Amino acid sequence: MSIEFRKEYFADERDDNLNEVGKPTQRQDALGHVTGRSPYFDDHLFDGLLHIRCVRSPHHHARIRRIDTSEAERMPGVVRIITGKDVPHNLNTLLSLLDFGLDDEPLLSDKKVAYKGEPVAAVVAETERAARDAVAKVRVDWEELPAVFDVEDAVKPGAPVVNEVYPKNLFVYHGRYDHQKLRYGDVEAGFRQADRIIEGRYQMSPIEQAPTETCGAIAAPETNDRYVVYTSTQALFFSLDTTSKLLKTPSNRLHFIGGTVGGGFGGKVDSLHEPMAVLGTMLTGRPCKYIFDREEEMQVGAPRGAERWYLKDGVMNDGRIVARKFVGYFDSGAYTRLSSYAIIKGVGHLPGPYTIPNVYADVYCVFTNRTPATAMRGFGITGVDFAIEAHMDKVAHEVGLDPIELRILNAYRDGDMKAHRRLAKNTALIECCQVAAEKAKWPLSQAASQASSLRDGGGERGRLPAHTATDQNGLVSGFTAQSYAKKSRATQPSATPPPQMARHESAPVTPRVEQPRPQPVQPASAPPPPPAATEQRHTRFSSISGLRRR
Amino acid sequence: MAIHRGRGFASINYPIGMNLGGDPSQALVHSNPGGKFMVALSSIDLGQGMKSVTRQIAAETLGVPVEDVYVDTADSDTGPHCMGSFASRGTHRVGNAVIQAAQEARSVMLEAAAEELEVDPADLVTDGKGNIHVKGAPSKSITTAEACGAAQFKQGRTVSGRGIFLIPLSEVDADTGEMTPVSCFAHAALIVDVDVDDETGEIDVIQMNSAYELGRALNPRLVEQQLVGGAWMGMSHAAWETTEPYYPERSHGPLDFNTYLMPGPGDIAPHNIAILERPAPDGPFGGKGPGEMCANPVLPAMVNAVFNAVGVRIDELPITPEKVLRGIRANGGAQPQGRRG
Amino acid sequence: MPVKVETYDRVEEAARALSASRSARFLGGGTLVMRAVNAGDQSFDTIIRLRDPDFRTIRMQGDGLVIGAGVTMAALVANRDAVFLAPVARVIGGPAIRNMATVGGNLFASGNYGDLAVALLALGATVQLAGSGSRSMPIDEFLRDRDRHATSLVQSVTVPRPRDPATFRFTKVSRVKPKGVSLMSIAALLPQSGGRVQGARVAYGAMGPMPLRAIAVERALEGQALDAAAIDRAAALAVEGIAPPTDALASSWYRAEVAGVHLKRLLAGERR
Amino acid sequence: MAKKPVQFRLNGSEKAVFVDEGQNLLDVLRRGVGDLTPKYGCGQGTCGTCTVLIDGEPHLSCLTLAETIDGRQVSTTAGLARGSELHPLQAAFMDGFAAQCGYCTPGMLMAASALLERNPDPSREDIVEAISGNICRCTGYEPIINAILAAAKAGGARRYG
Repeated sequence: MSIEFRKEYFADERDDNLNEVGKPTQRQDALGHVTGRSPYFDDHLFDGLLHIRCVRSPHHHARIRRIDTSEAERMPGVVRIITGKDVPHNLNTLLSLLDFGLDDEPLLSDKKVAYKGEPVAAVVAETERAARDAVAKVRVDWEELPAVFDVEDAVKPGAPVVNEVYPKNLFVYHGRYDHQKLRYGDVEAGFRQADRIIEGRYQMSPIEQAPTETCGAIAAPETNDRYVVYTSTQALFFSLDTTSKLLKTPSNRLHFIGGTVGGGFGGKVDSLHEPMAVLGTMLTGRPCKYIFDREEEMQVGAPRGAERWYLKDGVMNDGRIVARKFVGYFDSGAYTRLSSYAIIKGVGHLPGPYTIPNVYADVYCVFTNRTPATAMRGFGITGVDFAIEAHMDKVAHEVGLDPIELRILNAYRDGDMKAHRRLAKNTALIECCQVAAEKAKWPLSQAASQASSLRDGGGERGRLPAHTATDQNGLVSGFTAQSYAKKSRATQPSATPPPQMARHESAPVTPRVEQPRPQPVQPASAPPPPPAATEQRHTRFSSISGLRRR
Repeated sequence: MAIHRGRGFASINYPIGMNLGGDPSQALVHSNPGGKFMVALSSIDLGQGMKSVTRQIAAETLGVPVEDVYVDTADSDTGPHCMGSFASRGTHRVGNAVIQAAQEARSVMLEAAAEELEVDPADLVTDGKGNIHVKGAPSKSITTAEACGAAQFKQGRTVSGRGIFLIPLSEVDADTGEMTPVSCFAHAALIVDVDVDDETGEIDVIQMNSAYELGRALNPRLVEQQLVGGAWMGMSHAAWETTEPYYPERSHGPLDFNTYLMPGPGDIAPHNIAILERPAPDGPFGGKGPGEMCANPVLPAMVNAVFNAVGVRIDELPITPEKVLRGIRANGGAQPQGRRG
Repeated sequence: MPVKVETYDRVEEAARALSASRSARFLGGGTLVMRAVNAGDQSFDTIIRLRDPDFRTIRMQGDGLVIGAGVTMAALVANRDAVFLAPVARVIGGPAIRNMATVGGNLFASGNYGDLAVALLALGATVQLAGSGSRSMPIDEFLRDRDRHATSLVQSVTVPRPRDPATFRFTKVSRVKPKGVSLMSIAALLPQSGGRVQGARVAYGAMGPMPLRAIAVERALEGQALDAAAIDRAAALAVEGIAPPTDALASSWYRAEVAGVHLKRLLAGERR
Repeated sequence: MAKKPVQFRLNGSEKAVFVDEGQNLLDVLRRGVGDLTPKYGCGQGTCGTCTVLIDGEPHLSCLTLAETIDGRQVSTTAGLARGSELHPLQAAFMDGFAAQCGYCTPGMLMAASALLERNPDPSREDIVEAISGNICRCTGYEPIINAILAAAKAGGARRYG
């Protein structure tokens, strides 16, 4: 293991003469960690703590005919059994806090379950063991339903409806389409122009975040009719606001404490534990803990969802990629959670760090009868980067080019136009390729060794395509969307032009914002108008796309 | 039996932060009368070093020693709003909010010092060691503790500051996907060497060489932590992990760490890392965020290395011995592609 | 149902208590029973505990080694007389597991666990059951009816020590280094007489619901010199009559494909 | 439910508690006597975050029936430092940046301290073996291995200097 800082790169863009930044200062939490004193959520002790365990579906897809809790209620140590009717607002979607997507998931389902492990009741008991014993005594009368597991099966006509809010098993984007589109140039024209077409199919399986600390929360009555919550959340206010919404409780009655978490990797955003723990406390008046055991963390806790990508490249014999088409399927599992947004992030990332004049993507957020997917390290990007880079290797092999040379040849450079219609800046892919090759003693041609992210970009490469082929495939009806972004006063980008590269900084860089929409030299088609700086709209969070089911 | 060595390459970039909802984060900074500063956040430290990197950013901006700063997170009663710790947003978004808050607090501290020294605050500088002095005249000086004490007991000033980072809302165009995805990108290129056993399909990772560009390395040791651990996770994603080993068939899902496979301490390989720092124009001191992207290049580099070793394209992750063996069988044997480098 | 714990000082008492209740489990090192308790296993409500020190001893008896069922993997590794079993015990779990997991418990392990039982099967061990029906039986028989013995208390295992330690070989195939659970394990006892294998016993772990013998392989080796040709013939029969399971670690297909490879390497004395 | 009295030494001091039948040692340490240094990671014996020493040897406290520790010595991370003087392993974990989220750290320290007590000059392989039952999800293990090597060099076996 070795690590070196190659300060000679981009040296004129940095002032390395800082007091504290750049120094190998000890972590603030290191002493707490090595003495075992860092306070994770479960390191807060409460007298009279109650334990919550959930009754979970043994079926992938089933209707609930009846839940019989009578025997469980009589079990020793059982204080309360909670079902869906006890949840004040039993329907939510995580990103509703950003007004993105429709509420589609109950905290405790009382009509049907759409994945194995979905909770339908919760036992609150004096000990964890008592809770587990009572869970075993809750009788649920199930009517099993056909289930669908493959993303491409799920979007076929007649497939079982996983999520009634989205009857085609597809999330709806912008109230208009059953997928997110990317259209840049004319990919079909690009394919006709190419010397060869290279295709591939890539599949990622679901991955568990697997933090060593499982997800959980402890709620307790606080003074003055408030609730204190110790939580392992990765997003304190997501969890607080989700709890506030599900329990119809003003947010200032909730006091959330966290911040010291035993690993997250994206698996602690979903905010399932906090509302349940607070609800338990509301119903019993006592401190309640709700924590996943490892088995639940592995199979019920939301993973990084599976992704399937189809890639098609039009390539010239010299290795230049002139067109790239993606069709992607994100397996969201039974509910939306964050997959809808992973696709937005992923689409903004296409076609990877390369300048390709014609790019096309259709990406679908698909509901299947499996554990809902959520965020994980590399969210929305890891899967498609696997596809892109495995595909680049295939392209290099087929055109007979060195794989690193192929990357450098196609790499994006400062000033290039990207497929999401913003100019590239601050790029460094080429230099990374060169340095990695050098370290591994992988020889590169002189041209590749001398290439630079700072040179040969922009100009023609910085122009929007003369023509972009668009279509209305996948148009949906029955949904509407408002565009808050356009109407919003928002925080207006500063009137000053975007800052140039920060050279020789001597003072800290103040927060600045990217000026959207650089003016193309020759706009091929009229771009949408820039955001108007009028109308105010008051939402607690700002949003890019409100969605309403008609 | 034969063991085949293969070498695979991948390069990636990574968007920092999320492009939904403006991605706001806030920070509050204040000092006590002794010149010790508290940074109040509601951001989460899940091991990535949020408390530590924001502490250094605050110290640098305030111009005080890092020991004089403590980061308190996360308490919803005292810490101002933050979206959360995900999407590589922490260092960038929260760091920027901390800079803004610390700048405001610093300016009050300098005003207090100026009043005590009877000079113009614009002429004052900090030495980062706990002193404030007149530019070019180090003897005309006051400690930060004295300045903060005077502010609170004599002058009636709060040495405090508020900060927020927010990106203007950006529409995503439904028809073209036009958007302002994020504000900056980190980069990486990685070469991995693997050995493939052509009778069992088993893979050993032999070595990794990599270059990561992640804006300014705000703390080189924290960066190292992320990159070393992230490459391990990348290996793990490539060839070990999944909750559904027969996806999309929903069976045989692992329930514990014995059957949810991850590389053990005996599976890790030497990793030689080079770090490049091209400061992000809008990043805190040019920092980006290495936490997520560091795992990404390993996945494709591993499948590309397997192809180089035995001529088998693994297009479905994870790369199990079974998939490799099936590929070798389908090709009628291992087809090494020739050494690189 | 809350769990109750009954503690006994003598094997016979514990055996009696265990056989008297269908809902009792005997606590060895805790790696199986306490895991089940923690998971809220509803199939038992009583834990039987034994404090008899004799239960944890290892002693020589003629050519055999009598290993108390309460002996841990760590104790086995440390015992000079059990040196032939050390390579097996050492690859079971990390140090903490080895300080807890017992020989008796390993006989009841299933799935990707139970490597020691695989070795004991190849070595032709016998299992001693305590209590009124106190008796000894070949491990083959014990494993075949293992579920029926759930209410019996295993007191000890007697293992014939291989005369030449080189005739006993063991390998464990795992996906995680240095310690993972078994994708498969293979143990082979290959006594030779006049340069020919006489009385081969070959056993697999994680290739069925419990450790099992590779009868076809044993037959193919019997009376053969352990040369490349004989090894190839035996390896070709590696999964004859065996239907390996599919689990989180590997499919049935994969196990069947590589069993011969690992067997060949074990017999030929090559290990990667 | 019947409670049983259990008496044991925890990091050198006498403890007496009543435990539930079937209760595991991890729960008793954390909730019974308030030693929060061992962590819950799985309850299955597969992660090592609850590792403690019983009579000097590493055990998984989640799989240890609490009443079986009656009369025995239990050591946890809470007992590693002598006052404010860190154990060499703790110092090495800090210097080596061997902790990120810190949740596996107490278990790792226990596994490592058991190793150094027995083998003051371990090889890399010895260390890999000693921590093979402990899962770390953050570090990639390398910094932990290096920290244990460094602690050994610094005399990590000499517990109290």
